[in-house]
Amino acid sequence: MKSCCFRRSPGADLIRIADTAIDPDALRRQLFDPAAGAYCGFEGWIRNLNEGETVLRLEYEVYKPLAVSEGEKVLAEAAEKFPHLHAQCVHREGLLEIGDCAVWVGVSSPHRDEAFQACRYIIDQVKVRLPIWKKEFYASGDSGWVNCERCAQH
Amino acid sequence: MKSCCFRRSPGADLIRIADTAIDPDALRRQLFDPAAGAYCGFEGWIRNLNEGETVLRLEYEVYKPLAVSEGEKVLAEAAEKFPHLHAQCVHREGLLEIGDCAVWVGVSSPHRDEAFQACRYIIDQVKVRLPIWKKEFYASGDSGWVNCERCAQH
Amino acid sequence: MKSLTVRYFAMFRENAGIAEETLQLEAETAADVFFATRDRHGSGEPLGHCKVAINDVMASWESPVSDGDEVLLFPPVAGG
Amino acid sequence: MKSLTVRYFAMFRENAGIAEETLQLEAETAADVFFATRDRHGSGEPLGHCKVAINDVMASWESPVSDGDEVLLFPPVAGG
Repeated sequence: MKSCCFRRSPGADLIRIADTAIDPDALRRQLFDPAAGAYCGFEGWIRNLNEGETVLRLEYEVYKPLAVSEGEKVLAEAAEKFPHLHAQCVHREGLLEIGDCAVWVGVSSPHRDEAFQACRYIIDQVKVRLPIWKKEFYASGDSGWVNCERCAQH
Repeated sequence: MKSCCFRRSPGADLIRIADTAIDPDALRRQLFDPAAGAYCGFEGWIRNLNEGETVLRLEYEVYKPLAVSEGEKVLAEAAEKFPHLHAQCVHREGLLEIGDCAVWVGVSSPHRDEAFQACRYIIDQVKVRLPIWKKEFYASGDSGWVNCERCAQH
Repeated sequence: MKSLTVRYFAMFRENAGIAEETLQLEAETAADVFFATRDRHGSGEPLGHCKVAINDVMASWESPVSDGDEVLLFPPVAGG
Repeated sequence: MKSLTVRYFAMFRENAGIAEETLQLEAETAADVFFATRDRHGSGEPLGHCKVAINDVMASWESPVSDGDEVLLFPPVAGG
């Protein structure tokens, strides 16, 4: 277990569930630190196609109490594995349209390797561990819950 | 060699040398595509410390003709290796202050793996191949050209 | 017999037609609750693709359940 | 003897005190140009850490140079 050699502001590592639009630009500014030489950001966007079906919109259901506590665990694990300065994650709930940002992860660190690795770790874990479900509404009029086998690589 | 299965707008993959501030939010919007489910962005920020010396500001010298042609090669290689929808890179030249964004790379793709990998490939190659040099100005009054042995991991 | 409150989420809630119910069950573990309520949440999903929490703490399918516990049944998650 | 225009960048330009000069050199390859001008660009950097371009095209140190070529000598790069 590596210890983190950088000062970390209390509450700087944060997971949040949002019912309004994510603003990546405002969020990345919160990660600014004069000691940071690298920033890596990831965004999950709602796309118009999944498994060959045309998607019109999407609804996220989130069980907040556990989504937040599990997200906090993920951020803490990332800080152990890839020491960085700051990391945050915001996930949407409710109805989203094509092109909307469903999830944002940002990491700042002195060097780029930790920024990339921590960001990747966080999004990978968030997708498979947080109690969040999405229901897709298709052009055909059908709708369906996406399961993790189908979305694992997205 | 994998072929890219996604339509690519002409000129969508672009390298640019900028003498004014980089606007990551405006740039990421240019990569939007309804078929994109993932976006990965990297930013290099000027930090206040390098090899133990306090840095006050930094000057980038860029040999534009070859920085652009070599950058175009890097973006083309990334598209071969990690098929994605859109990628762009902007690098600053001239004087920068602590916290300024020196380089930005953004990649959008259907799935996140290609977005992360293409983004990482582009920044790694940009740092070691483009004819760009940086001179650091220290609190001590000294200044010095940073060489790639010292900055390789940043 | 134990009195257990079972909460269904997403697909499970839609299949069950209710968000939660209190049941009297012969159940030792969270897995027992999953199988005892399978007809209600109507899932063909294998246990290994689903998750469970007990009293708002993530648990494993082998976790024991006690009288009065609230058991949360999560279908396959799909964040991001 | 070949007439070659040599351009210095960054640290090399500062060391040489000039951005470019035209020299008459006995040089077969780009590496020959690097070593022939080493006193002028004053670099202790090993060849392998530096780069070269000929007539605005990235080249290798083994690339041949011809009379009239413009040879660009790049000290270690440090983008990003």
